[in-house]
Amino acid sequence: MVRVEFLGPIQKEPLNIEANTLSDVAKILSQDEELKEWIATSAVAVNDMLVSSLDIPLKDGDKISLLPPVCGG
Amino acid sequence: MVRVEFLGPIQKEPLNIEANTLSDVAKILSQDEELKEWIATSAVAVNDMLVSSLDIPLKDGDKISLLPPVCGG
Amino acid sequence: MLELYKGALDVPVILKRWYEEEAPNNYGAYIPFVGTVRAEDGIEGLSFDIYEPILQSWFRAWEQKANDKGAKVVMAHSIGDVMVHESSYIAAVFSPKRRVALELIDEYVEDFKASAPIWKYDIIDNKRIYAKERSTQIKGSGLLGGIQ
Amino acid sequence: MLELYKGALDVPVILKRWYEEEAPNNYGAYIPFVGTVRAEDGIEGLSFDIYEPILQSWFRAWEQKANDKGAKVVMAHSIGDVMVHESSYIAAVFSPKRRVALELIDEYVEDFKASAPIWKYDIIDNKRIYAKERSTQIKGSGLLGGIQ
Repeated sequence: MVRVEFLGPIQKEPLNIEANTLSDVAKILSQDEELKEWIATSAVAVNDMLVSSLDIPLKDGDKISLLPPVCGG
Repeated sequence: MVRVEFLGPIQKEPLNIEANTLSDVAKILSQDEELKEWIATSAVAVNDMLVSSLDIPLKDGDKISLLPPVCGG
Repeated sequence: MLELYKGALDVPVILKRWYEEEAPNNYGAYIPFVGTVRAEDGIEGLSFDIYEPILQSWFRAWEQKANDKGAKVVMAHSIGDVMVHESSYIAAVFSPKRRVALELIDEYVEDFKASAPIWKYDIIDNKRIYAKERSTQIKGSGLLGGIQ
Repeated sequence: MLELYKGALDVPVILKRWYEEEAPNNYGAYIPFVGTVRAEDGIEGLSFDIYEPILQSWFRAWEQKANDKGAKVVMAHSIGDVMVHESSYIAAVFSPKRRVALELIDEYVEDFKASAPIWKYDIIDNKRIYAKERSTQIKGSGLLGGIQ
């Protein structure tokens, strides 16, 4: 079981899902029509580290965060 | 009669000299051995405007300033 | 030093404290960048969400980068609402050398804009509207959509 | 606004006053550059001579240049002695836009260093020694020596 959190303007409660890799997470999230645009434009962090590959192995309790486009300052 | 002022570290009192152009000023100042290095490294202003040509005509009462290398801040 | 404040920043107080803290440390150049909310497009103000864990690691990487050049970076940012003509952001560089300071403040502010996990909302009629058009995708975005 | 002070600058007070003066003017970015005297080569401090008429015209040209970009420049500088870890120089830019501000502060500070009619002396054993090696010839120097 991993936990998926949606940051900033993505108004969605965290999800707890079964996933062994980020590819699994991608498949599950892509079934949610509302998330389509956010998935296409968001960066992804695993346990608060930004990642750039779908092959990251996940373990029980990992936290996945979606970071939509930013604008600080 | 024009007045020549020496700015910053050039420790020299102002001079009043007869000169019709900056070339005349250059000739007169170059006779002063002490000024040789300052002349080679200083910028020149006529009536507080920096100039880049020796052909500037001078009139009675003009002020010529020598500005040695600068370092503000 | 990364400082987060609820609401607008007290800019003079922060600039003074940072200046005085670093005064004995022999830095020749201190360059703060102060960001202030502009009155435009009829907004009443801006509002900010911050994801602190990733902001902290972004900031630690910049501390290291500055340190490698003998310099130091600091930052203050608002959380929540900041009204027009109030300030929400100060990023500052201290460096022994002028060129290092001028180059670092530029890179530091630009990377902040491109990468720091902060989301901005316009406040209009007391409602928060995500500033989508002014926002930038973090490098690597779209990973889960297979579009990158 | 070009401000000249006898001795060291009161940096927090100046930064605060400038910030508050421009707060209503809808500038999004405020970047001051603060120059502080470093303890090095055994100096007790630095001392400055300024030739004000040409500094004023240099500054007016920069006011015009900033104005053409919708921005504003200000400056404060010390005359006379400034001890180590005290500050002698603040140059600041206000601009609606971040990129304009970051580019302008760099050019403005560099042109100041290359062109402003200010002479620097090291203070060692209470004596003023012209900082010749760190000084820069103003563009067009050597005119009277025919070497340019």
